[in-house]
Amino acid sequence: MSTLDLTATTAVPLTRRTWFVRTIQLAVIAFFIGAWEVLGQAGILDKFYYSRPSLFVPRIGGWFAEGLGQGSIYRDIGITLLETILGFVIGTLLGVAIGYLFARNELLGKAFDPLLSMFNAIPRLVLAPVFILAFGIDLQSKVALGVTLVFFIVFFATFTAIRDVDQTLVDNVRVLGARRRDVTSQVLLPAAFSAIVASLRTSAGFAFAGAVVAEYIGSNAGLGRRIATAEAFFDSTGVFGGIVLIAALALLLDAGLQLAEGAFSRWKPRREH
Amino acid sequence: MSTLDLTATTAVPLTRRTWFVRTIQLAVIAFFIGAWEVLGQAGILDKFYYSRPSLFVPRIGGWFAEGLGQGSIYRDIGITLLETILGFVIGTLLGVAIGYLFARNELLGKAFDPLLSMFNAIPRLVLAPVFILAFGIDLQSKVALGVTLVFFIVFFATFTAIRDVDQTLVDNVRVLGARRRDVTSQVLLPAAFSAIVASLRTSAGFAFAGAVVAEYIGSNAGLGRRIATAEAFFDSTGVFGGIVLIAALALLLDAGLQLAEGAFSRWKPRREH
Amino acid sequence: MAPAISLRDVAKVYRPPRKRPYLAIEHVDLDIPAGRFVSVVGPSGCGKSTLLGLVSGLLPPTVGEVTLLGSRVTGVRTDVGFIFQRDALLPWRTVRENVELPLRFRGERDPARAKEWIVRVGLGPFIDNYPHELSGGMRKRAQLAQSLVRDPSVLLMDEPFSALDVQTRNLMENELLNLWGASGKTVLFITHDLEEAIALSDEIVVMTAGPGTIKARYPVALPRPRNVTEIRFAPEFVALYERAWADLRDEVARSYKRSLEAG
Amino acid sequence: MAPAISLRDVAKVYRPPRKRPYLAIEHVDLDIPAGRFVSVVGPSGCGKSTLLGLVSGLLPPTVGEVTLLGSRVTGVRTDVGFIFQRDALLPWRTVRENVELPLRFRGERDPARAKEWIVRVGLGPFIDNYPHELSGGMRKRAQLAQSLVRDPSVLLMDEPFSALDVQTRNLMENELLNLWGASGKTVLFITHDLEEAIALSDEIVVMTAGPGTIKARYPVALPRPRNVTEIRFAPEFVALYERAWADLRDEVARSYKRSLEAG
Amino acid sequence: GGGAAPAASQAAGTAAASAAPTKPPRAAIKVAIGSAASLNYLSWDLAKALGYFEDENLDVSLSYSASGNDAATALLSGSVEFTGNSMDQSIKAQIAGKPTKMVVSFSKTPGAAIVVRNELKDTVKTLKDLKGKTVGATGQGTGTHVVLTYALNQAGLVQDKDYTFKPCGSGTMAATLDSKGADACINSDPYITQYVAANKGFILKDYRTVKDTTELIGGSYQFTGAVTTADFIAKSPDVVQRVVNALVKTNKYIQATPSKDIAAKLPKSVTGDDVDLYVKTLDAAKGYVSADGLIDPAGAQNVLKMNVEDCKVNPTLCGNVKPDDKVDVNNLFDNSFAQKAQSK
Ligand SMILES: Nc1ncnc2c1ncn2[C@@H]1O[C@H](COP(=O)(O)OP(=O)(O)OP(=O)(O)O)[C@@H](O)[C@H]1O
Ligand SMILES: Nc1ncnc2c1ncn2[C@@H]1O[C@H](COP(=O)(O)OP(=O)(O)OP(=O)(O)O)[C@@H](O)[C@H]1O
Ligand SMILES: [Mg+2]
Ligand SMILES: [Mg+2]
Repeated sequence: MSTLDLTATTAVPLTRRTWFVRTIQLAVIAFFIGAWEVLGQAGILDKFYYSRPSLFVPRIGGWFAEGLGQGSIYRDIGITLLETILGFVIGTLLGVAIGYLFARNELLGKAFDPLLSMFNAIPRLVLAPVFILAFGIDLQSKVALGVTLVFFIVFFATFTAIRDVDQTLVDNVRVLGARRRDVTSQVLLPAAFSAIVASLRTSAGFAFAGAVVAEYIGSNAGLGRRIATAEAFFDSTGVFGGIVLIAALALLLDAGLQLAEGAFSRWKPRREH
Repeated sequence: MSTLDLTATTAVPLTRRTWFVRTIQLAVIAFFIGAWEVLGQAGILDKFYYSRPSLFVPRIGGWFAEGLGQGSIYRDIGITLLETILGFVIGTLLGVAIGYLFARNELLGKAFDPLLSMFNAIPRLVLAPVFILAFGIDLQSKVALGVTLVFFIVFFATFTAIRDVDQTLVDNVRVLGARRRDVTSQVLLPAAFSAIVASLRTSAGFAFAGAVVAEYIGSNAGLGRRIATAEAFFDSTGVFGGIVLIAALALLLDAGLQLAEGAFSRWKPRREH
Repeated sequence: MAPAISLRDVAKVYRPPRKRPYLAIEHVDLDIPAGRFVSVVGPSGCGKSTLLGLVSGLLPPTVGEVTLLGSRVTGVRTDVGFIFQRDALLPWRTVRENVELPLRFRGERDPARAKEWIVRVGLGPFIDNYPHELSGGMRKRAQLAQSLVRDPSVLLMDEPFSALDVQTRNLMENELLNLWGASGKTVLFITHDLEEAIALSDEIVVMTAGPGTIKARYPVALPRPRNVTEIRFAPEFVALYERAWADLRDEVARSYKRSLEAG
Repeated sequence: MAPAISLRDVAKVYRPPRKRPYLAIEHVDLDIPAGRFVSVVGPSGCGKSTLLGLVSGLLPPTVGEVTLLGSRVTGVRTDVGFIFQRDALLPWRTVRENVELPLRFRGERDPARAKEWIVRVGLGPFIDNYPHELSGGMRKRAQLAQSLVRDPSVLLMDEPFSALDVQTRNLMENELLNLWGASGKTVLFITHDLEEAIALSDEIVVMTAGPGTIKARYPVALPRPRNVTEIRFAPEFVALYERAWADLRDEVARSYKRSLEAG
Repeated sequence: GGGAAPAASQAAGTAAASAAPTKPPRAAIKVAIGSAASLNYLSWDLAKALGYFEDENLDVSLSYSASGNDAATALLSGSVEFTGNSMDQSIKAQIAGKPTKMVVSFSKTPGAAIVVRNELKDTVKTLKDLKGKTVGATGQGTGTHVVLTYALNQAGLVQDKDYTFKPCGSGTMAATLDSKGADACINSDPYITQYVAANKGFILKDYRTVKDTTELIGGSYQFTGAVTTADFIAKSPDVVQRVVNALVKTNKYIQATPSKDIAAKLPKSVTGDDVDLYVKTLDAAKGYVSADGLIDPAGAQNVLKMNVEDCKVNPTLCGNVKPDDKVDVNNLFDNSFAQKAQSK
């Protein structure tokens, strides 16, 4: 008869080991960057438009080397991050709150549904003057733009997820004495959590994009401004330098979200096959 | 003892009757438009920026009265709709397909996850030159922009929803002889349907916004162009006329999506409370 | 004394969209005095779960009136313990957290009591497991602990023990009887096991096939305290068993015939 | 002839994240000849469902080897009928569509056969209901029809009748016996009802409390065809019942004691 | 309507007491510049970099808009007190009943040039050769579009009949030309200089230069400058004067200083990372930057004429500007501040 060592770890398949996954992820990114470089060197990607990693990486390095001071990269990053995070947080809170409200109050949800769908289709860029008018040219208007992007993504996801929660779970806790806020915090939000996080992962990206576009429209600092200036000089190296920085920041935010999701998803069954 | 008439319909509560819901929805929209008009008349909303329904409604009427011909409203609507729907359909198909693929193949999903998150954060507007270079200035580049917006919203929603499908359902149909494509069509997609439709409702709006913004950047037809021209002349009535048309079109698309969702959601339990 | 549970000419119609309305139960009149242990048996699909739904306030009656502990039932009642037929544990909470939940809702923190109940249902070693890491019978037992930890004065139990093996079931039945005997709780108990019904109850209610009505009520005159393992050999037990069995047989035959006709 | 189902020194370890690995079953050796009806009984949580998961290929064994119909089990097997302990009907399909599903997977269209099975399990009038519009017992019966409609030669059944009232259960048991008797199917049947196990089976396997192993195997020497309602008064039946009962009692006591110690 | 909010805060008297008695009170000014990195608005950045605003005890914060339109909106809504913008925005604002005035001139030509793809070097030699081609401006109805239409009209070409119009954007111009989405585009600097420097196209007409501009409209073209609202002038003439002082001084500095030295004074966020290219751009700009900041009334008249003329030829360009709209050219600018600044 075989003996069984319960402490053996061989049963965790390679594809679930953290180090293996990280390596693969890095390899994918490295491959992408490498392909970019090679195609750039070979002239297939016109340097005038696409730049090359070997050009924009030193440029980014240069930005950081410049140090602090007026117009420094640290300040640009700080401003863009602030706008992004404010837009993201406010948009998320609003989206979850109103999505929740409308899912719980059927009539309210139905009544406002068409209006929200209409608002969602309005191109935010076109409303730039109205944003400037209502929120001024500074931080607020940029945050507001981000909020309008994040809100709708989170709203629709939350609304649907909460509406579809298994009624038996709700019934059970209600009989067990849950107040309305208990039902929300113990059942509805946890059940909708996955869907909400999925929408947050999309909307985090849109929050960045929104902040950068708003800076593009009117600002004097931030990564969007830096990119706009570079673009004005057809300086694709500067443009991609900025884009890569944004992508890196977004990756950080996304990693944070995934960590939060992971911490909360421990209860989920894992497939063995 | 009471007698019970099973055919009586009084048990369908008022708040679920179609006519009642439609009335309420119209009332909300009417209230919104009315408030706009009143605030405009009262001078609280400056006509110069916000126009007024009583101004832009006749303007829209005028556009339609102009009839066909070069630069007619019909052509503008047609072009914008075409761009939107192409962007929406292609983005949705890609989003669902890749979301599905990555959810089913855990390693693939993990490997490309960071790359996708990074791409999602890139402001599409900044990439306008690259889009034009790769897809030309015409239809394709506008569709491509829409695709990049729609794709990510649908992708993350599909990915999460498919990953979270109840494994017992999958196990059961597999034992019952389901091939891979049966599992997909009979279990995974139906189970993820709600979440996917929620993401479609968001992304339909973004598809419109994307098409309009792309026209804004460079085009000589479409509603975005019409709005940009009006904006260039501080003609807020023209701007809001265009926006209202877009919102109306979006409402149509959204109604279609909701119909599809409704037709497929008949199986769902309805709360009695 | 007013009955703890009372149904007056109650009917329930389900109205599934795009199908004909379905009359699940009708003309149900039932009074259950406080402190009584009543079991409901009936053919599958006759409306037993519907009945519990009405008493707990989770389902509104289409006709008639339901009264619980002296007040009319108009919304969800939190003064009952309800064991659902379906899995109702929160999947994102461990056994411990699930059982502590009702205490937290009342603002109490009493980990010792929760733990005591978990041990009592035999889940001590699995206290930190999530529901999907439990077997079917273990999930049911966790639900039992969750409902009982609050010590409600009325218990509504929908086949609480059907997923348990004979022995574990006996253990749980005895636990329930102890709990009930000591406290004077009112219990409305749904089961498919006639022996279980007789062994536990003061009275057995037999329902007809759908639309469910009350076909017969049999008081159980067996002395208490009872030992559920031994009681099934008492002659009253056998007599009762046979009557209920015959009742049920007629109903099931009727219901099955209807299915064959529909086919 | 090679056995239809064969397990060789099988063990299964669950590895929940952030908890100690849990040994659910170990040292399970079992051969079931083709055409045999074998019931498995054991304390709640002893690993019965795990066992079926291993045989169907839904769970990979940690140690040992499982063989089904002559070939080693390495992935999900579609040549078995599996009735899950949990609800497994597709909620977005009606009863009819759910039962037709396995036929469609094989490229067959045979609405008459699906319908016949639906009527046979007594769901004729509910053929167009969605699962959530059925009672618990009705859902189980729909699952039964879904698994049997394909006429698989091996049946793995995880408490298929525990949600049914006595009479309906008897009807279904007789259906199952007819089906089995006529076809020579191999059946691996999990139940909590010792009487049911004895009445139906050729052999009863008793499992120990977790980690589950095989404690005893009892051949059932009762003549066939059997009528499940009457057989329970045969003396062999009673003798067998008492042996299995005693086995189980020891196991449950052991398992319960463990829970108390953990508490 | 929402008048301009007087954000120019007057500092407390205590600050004035500790400073030199002649020093005016500190004022904060917000400026929206109508284009990112356009040389047309160099004076704002340079004045700030040189500390000329500080000399006037002004706290100036600059922000850059995606278009002149957005900047104009910011001004009219009171979000900012000043813009760097083109005169056609003032015309549109006046028609809309929101009077604004240019107080310093930055450029006296349209500051734009028509570039053509290199592949067409042999076929396109004059404006007439653009017949049948696709020609673009930064956008339909924008200032550059007006200039383009006017120039092509003079060459006998009418939009939609003789050539196809297609927006080229500013940042997207290179891609539009390279992808053959357009054959020629009119655009301003730094785009033009960069594009030509990359050897992708050549300049057909250079309306950055006085020479080509005179050929076009018979004189100067009062294109860009510092613009503020009539309200603000009425409310804070003193602050306006100080702003104008700093800008006029800067204009003079530009004329007197080699491009290389100017570039060295400017922050990277203005010059971009490639300073050499910026110097080249600046060299091209020297020709059209106003030397004294004074607005040329004839040039303003020319702007008006071009917009009105164009409406007759191509009404789709006009939007709210109808051919019979009355625009008083004298209400478009106010030279008094710049004149006063000359003596400083
Ligand atoms: N939402 C619903 N829509 C339509 N019919 C329903 C709905 N819920 C239940 N029914 C029907 O009502 C009847 C009674 O259901 P109920 O669940 O009360 O039965 P039950 O006695 O608990 O059966 P079981 O013993 O099988 O659990 C069933 O015939 C079922 O089909
Ligand atoms: N995913 C899992 N992770 C950890 N432990 C698990 C998991 N699944 C099952 N177990 C454990 O394995 C043991 C056997 O479970 P199984 O479902 O096979 O029991 P069972 O004999 O079918 O019980 P029941 O009669 O109650 O259905 C249980 O103790 C359970 O806690
Ligand atoms: Mg039931
Ligand atoms: Mg089990």
